[in-house]
Amino acid sequence: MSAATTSASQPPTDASALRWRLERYEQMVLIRQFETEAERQYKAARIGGYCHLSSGQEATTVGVLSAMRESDLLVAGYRCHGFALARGVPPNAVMAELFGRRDGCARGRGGSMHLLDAERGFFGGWGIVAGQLPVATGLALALVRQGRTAAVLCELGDGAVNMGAWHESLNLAALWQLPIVYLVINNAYGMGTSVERASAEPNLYKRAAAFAMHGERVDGDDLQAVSEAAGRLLTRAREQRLPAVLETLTYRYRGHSVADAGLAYRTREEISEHQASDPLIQTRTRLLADGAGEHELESIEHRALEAVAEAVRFAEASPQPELNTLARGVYAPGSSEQFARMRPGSAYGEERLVFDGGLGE
Amino acid sequence: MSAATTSASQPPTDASALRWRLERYEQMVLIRQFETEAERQYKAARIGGYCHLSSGQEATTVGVLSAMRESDLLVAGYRCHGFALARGVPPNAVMAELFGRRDGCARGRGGSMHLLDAERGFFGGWGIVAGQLPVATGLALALVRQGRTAAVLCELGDGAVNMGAWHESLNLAALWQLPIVYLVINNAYGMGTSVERASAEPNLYKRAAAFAMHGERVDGDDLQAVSEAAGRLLTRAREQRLPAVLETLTYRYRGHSVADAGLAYRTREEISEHQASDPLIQTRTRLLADGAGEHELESIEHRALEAVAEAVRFAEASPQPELNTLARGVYAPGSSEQFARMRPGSAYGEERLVFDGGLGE
Amino acid sequence: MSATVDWPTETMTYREALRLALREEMTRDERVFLMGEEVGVFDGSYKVSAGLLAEFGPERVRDTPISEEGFVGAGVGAAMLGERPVIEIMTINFLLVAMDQVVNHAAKVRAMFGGQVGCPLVIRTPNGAGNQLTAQHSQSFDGWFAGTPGLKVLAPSNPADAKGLLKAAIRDDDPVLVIENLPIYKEKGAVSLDPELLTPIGRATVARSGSDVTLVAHSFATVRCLAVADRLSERHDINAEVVDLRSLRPLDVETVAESVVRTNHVVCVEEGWPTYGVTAELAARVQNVCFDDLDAPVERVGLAEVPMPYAKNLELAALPGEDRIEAAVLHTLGAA
Amino acid sequence: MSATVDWPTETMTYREALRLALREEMTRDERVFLMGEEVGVFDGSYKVSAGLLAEFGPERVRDTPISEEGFVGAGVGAAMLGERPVIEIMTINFLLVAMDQVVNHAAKVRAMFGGQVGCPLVIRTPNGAGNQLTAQHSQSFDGWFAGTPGLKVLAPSNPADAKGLLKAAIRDDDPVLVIENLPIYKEKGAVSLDPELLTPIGRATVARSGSDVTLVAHSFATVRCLAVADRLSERHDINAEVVDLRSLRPLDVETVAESVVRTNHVVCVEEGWPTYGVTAELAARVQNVCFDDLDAPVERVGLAEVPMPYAKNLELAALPGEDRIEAAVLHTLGAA
Ligand SMILES: Cc1ncc(C[n+]2csc(CCOP(=O)(O)OP(=O)(O)O)c2C)c(N)n1
Ligand SMILES: Cc1ncc(C[n+]2csc(CCOP(=O)(O)OP(=O)(O)O)c2C)c(N)n1
Ligand SMILES: [Mg+2]
Ligand SMILES: [Mg+2]
Repeated sequence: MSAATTSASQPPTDASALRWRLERYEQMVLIRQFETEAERQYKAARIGGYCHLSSGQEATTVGVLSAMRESDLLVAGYRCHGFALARGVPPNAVMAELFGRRDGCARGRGGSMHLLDAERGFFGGWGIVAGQLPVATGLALALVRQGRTAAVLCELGDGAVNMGAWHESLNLAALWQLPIVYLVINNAYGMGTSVERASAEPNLYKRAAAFAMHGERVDGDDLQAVSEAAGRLLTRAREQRLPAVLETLTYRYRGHSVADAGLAYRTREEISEHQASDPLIQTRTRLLADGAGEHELESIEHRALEAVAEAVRFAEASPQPELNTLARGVYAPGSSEQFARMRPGSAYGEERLVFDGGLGE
Repeated sequence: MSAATTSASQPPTDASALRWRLERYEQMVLIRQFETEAERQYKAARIGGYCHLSSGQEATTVGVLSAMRESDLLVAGYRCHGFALARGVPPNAVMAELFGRRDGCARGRGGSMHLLDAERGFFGGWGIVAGQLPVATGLALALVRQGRTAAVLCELGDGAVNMGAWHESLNLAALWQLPIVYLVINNAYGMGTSVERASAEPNLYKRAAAFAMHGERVDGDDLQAVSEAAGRLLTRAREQRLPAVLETLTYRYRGHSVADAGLAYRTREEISEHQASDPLIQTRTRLLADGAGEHELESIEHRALEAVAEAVRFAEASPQPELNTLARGVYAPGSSEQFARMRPGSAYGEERLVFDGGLGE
Repeated sequence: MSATVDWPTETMTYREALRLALREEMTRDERVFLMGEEVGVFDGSYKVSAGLLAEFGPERVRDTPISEEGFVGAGVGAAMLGERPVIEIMTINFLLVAMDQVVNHAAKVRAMFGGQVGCPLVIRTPNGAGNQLTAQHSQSFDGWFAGTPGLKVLAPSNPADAKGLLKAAIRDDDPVLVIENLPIYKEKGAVSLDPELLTPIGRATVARSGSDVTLVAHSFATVRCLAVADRLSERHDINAEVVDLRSLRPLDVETVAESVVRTNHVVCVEEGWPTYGVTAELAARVQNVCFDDLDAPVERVGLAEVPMPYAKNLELAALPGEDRIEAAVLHTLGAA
Repeated sequence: MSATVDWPTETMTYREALRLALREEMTRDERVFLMGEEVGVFDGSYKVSAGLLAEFGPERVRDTPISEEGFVGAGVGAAMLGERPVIEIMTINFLLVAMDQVVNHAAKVRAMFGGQVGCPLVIRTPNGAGNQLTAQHSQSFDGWFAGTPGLKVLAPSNPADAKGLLKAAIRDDDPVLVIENLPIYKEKGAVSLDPELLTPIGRATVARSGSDVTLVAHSFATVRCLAVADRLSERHDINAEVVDLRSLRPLDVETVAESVVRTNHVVCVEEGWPTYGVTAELAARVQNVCFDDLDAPVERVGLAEVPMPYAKNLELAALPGEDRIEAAVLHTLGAA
């Protein structure tokens, strides 16, 4: 789990700092390249369903992940490619999932919105706005019950803060003192609706006060700032069981999903303004200023491109799931026995499709 | 509509003040006597279902209603006998509803939790915790669409503020600037759960800030204080379309419902402490001090007792709904025609029970 | 839907027919207004309401935050005061977060208070699967709502009924769920421009008449059945009748029975899970009312009983495709 | 449920049997914990968890705020990490506000992520009506959950199965909804004290054997059917067999079919609305698998299709009472 293991919960400040930042830069570039390729593959009809890209949000994704420990748990919404990659899920497994293949990190069952890697502590990849909040809150409760000194990082968008699930989850987390940080990625829009048109209190981090919970906001395009804030809040959560809200201000370059041109509700000017302070460029410029070599950066960028190209090759080579596995994994192993007497009179074709293939095997 | 019509939106401060307060006192006594009688009738098995009494909360109920105009709309939860009475629904119609009779204010269909009187602007009477909030918010939206200068008063309990429906409703009301005041009756418990064990922010009125909405708290046992605050917030809502939260601190004397002894989660001492500052006694004492005569007060109390006794007589005399009306009112008039082709093959007895009696007639 | 003499028909998509219904009713009745996520500035996530914000303004085409429970409930309240809210839920899957307002509030208003207040609310939402939208976004809960007294549930399968049923729903005095369908949005058909032409609620229609077997369906399953019917006549010289339910509540059992009495064989098809689904109710009623007319058991075809997998090949296998419907027909006729 | 030699049985109420199951499983497995409104200090709104807070402490008997969506979802998350949450929902009516977490999260976890993570969650909640609880509090959505792939749904009708099925649910590795019932809580019966005795999931049982007609039911409807069966033998010399489903998903169709093959007549009864309900699925399957064995159509009896009215006389008329069940039996036998 390269990403998570090599990262301390705080960006070191001594000599190793540059190396640490270069590693983060590589993750950011990898995510950007991956998203760009995903869009290309989607348009080539090799990826289907809803496909949400995070281009422009890399500093938030990588900054937060850089502050997580291997023992911490990650939960995200449907815009989750970057989180999976930053958590160390191999690009091959992510791309294979987008292709709906057997070697995908969700065995081809989940697709773009439902990535998961339990070994790496990444618990999805969820598609219902704010639906992941109660689940993530429960993961934090389990950490406490199991006496683990770890925290949950739960990502959500600016639009999700208007769902009732946000209110109920944060109240439970604060009331029960659960080790969880709710990361609100404020990318200015929920589909075509701006934050101001959706939230009566547009300073989203302030809503934490309704639960006597700490909330703060950072520049989501500033890698160091995000990493520092996330580190502080995650440590607080782990060690003092104090939940918090971290709002990061960033911007989504592409449409809501690949199907959305993303121009009906914002101007090209607005987009290019934000691209002027592109987190990748910001980070690159600082790295150069702080002594990183142009060559070094170029080789990093080249490695990222290579990794993405390799991921596409891998995904193409991976076989489709076998048809007789359609119902596998719907229930736990051994469940076929429980369903043995359900066959008669069921809908036509059901036996072959569901029962013969095995439900829990 | 005696109650609502005769009440100004502010308690007058001149000579008529005493008369105004005597009227309010009469409503408070009526509610207390009504609840006491309802419990007696419940134990005599003449009332069934869930029956929630509001004894102890009279100053809040009457104080808020005294500030409402006839054109304002009232929405409440299931603990609604007092609200119906204070709004001017005749005790006869309320008691008949509790008895499940034809002359009940909901035709014997709703019972204790689902009182309603559309003519008087009382829109229920709802049983799902916080479920009435989105509905009340929609009533406020309709007032705006219809260009009416009126507001909605929506009652809820301290336990209801932890439901997602609270969050979504208040955000919509603030975002759309709807004329509504959310009255949070903080009676210290939601069933057996104290406010501190349920809400991470126990100062419930502060939660309005999550929507950049005004919130405040008053002593719910002080008739004048409640009336003043409600009057101010309702005027603000009517004239400036500014929603608000009004939290009133009061106490429930009886169990959560008649079925609950109400002692598993609180002590007898705690109850008697609160009864020491009984809103009825408080109001009575002040009235005497301000020149009301003992005789006058006694005759008021006697009138209330008489009204309740008469309500019981009326309810007993009112006939049960006819069996062939079982399905009436399930759909709008004329719907029988739409359902005409649904009869064949339906469950046994369905025709007689549902179709023959008429669905919408 | 009976054609009219005075008004011409025009070929348009299901999506355009729905939009036309909305425009006509909003023009006719000031009380009608739209509410939902992205219905305005974004022109609707599936573009049904495209252009209506420009035409009617933000008060009548109201964008909402992501708060289904909140704004569905707001629709209930507004309807109780005589407004005619038409709410769009992006897909039926998201009604799960608003279930309480639909089932325990909208459906209860009229009866629970003794018939004193109505709730003329319309909720429009597409069901269905087919574009690898995966487990959380590929469902059809049609039967759950159709099994709720107090609600009316409609499910048009073509542009003409899409317009006629949505208009009937908006004019109806009860809460009506209009189930649209993702794959059909782009389908074209002839639609009458008569602003007064409604498709009657509670009336199924024979979409294709035949004599050998009756296929009963609603929504996209009707489209599948019509294709299968052609296939059956071409490949097997089987003449299938297709009954399009159009309404799930009220359910028009008579039209189904009249057909089965003639064909003696019936296959019920739905886009959702058949176990405890819409086809269960159909089978239950048909066997009861046509007991002596059936030459073979009522057969059902529906979505394989699994959360929808993402992989294209698995999704195709799970869907009630034409092959599975055809096989079911051959099976029931073979068993005759 | 097969009796054991070593362990004695004890007569206790359905409520006590559920409590015993909880106590035994909490003692056996540290991962098991209770969560819900009023389960602790208040001893449970229907007293099922009475005394457990005192015995196991607040970490294992966790009172929650009124936030069903929140704590049901918290149960899903805790279960994903290997805990064994047992959640109490006061009545099934309140599951409407948590529908999204049950149907679109708990039921999806395992399949949607390729079988990598499980969700061993138990949700206990009573269904049913009968105490004038009125429209919003008298419902039974049993079929909705039973129609959701990924969930398992159990519905015990007596104390012995209440204990055996709840224990089986807690030990099961999938999300299980255990539907209890308000009127049955106080019913008494013999319950084995064997802590290892489970009632098998997916197995119906013949609660009363007979030869003339088969009554199929679950939950409280089974209690009604047993009473009607006695009545039928006394008054009409009709020997009715009663099949208690116990599991709605998996559904044991074989046991039902084996009975119908012998009796050739069947009446399916449920406490909820029959249209699009549990009895619809039963009728659909029975007519299919027993087509040649049926001497009369499958009959159904259920709650009148209206939001439950408050008035006692109307509520009694709406419920699937013994008179209506008896009449349905006489009707189906008369039609033989
Ligand atoms: C309950 C629910 N309602 C609606 C949707 C459709 N939907 C998917 S993403 C989205 C916008 C979410 O915006 P935001 O929370 O800001 O996240 P972002 O897409 O910007 O990352 C909507 C409305 C959904 N998935 N779930
Ligand atoms: C969604 C939902 N969950 C649970 C219940 C059961 N219930 C009815 S009243 C109540 C307590 C509400 O307390 P509070 O809001 O403080 O109001 P109070 O009873 O004190 O007036 C509960 C849990 C319900 N009716 N609806
Ligand atoms: Mg956003
Ligand atoms: Mg309270």
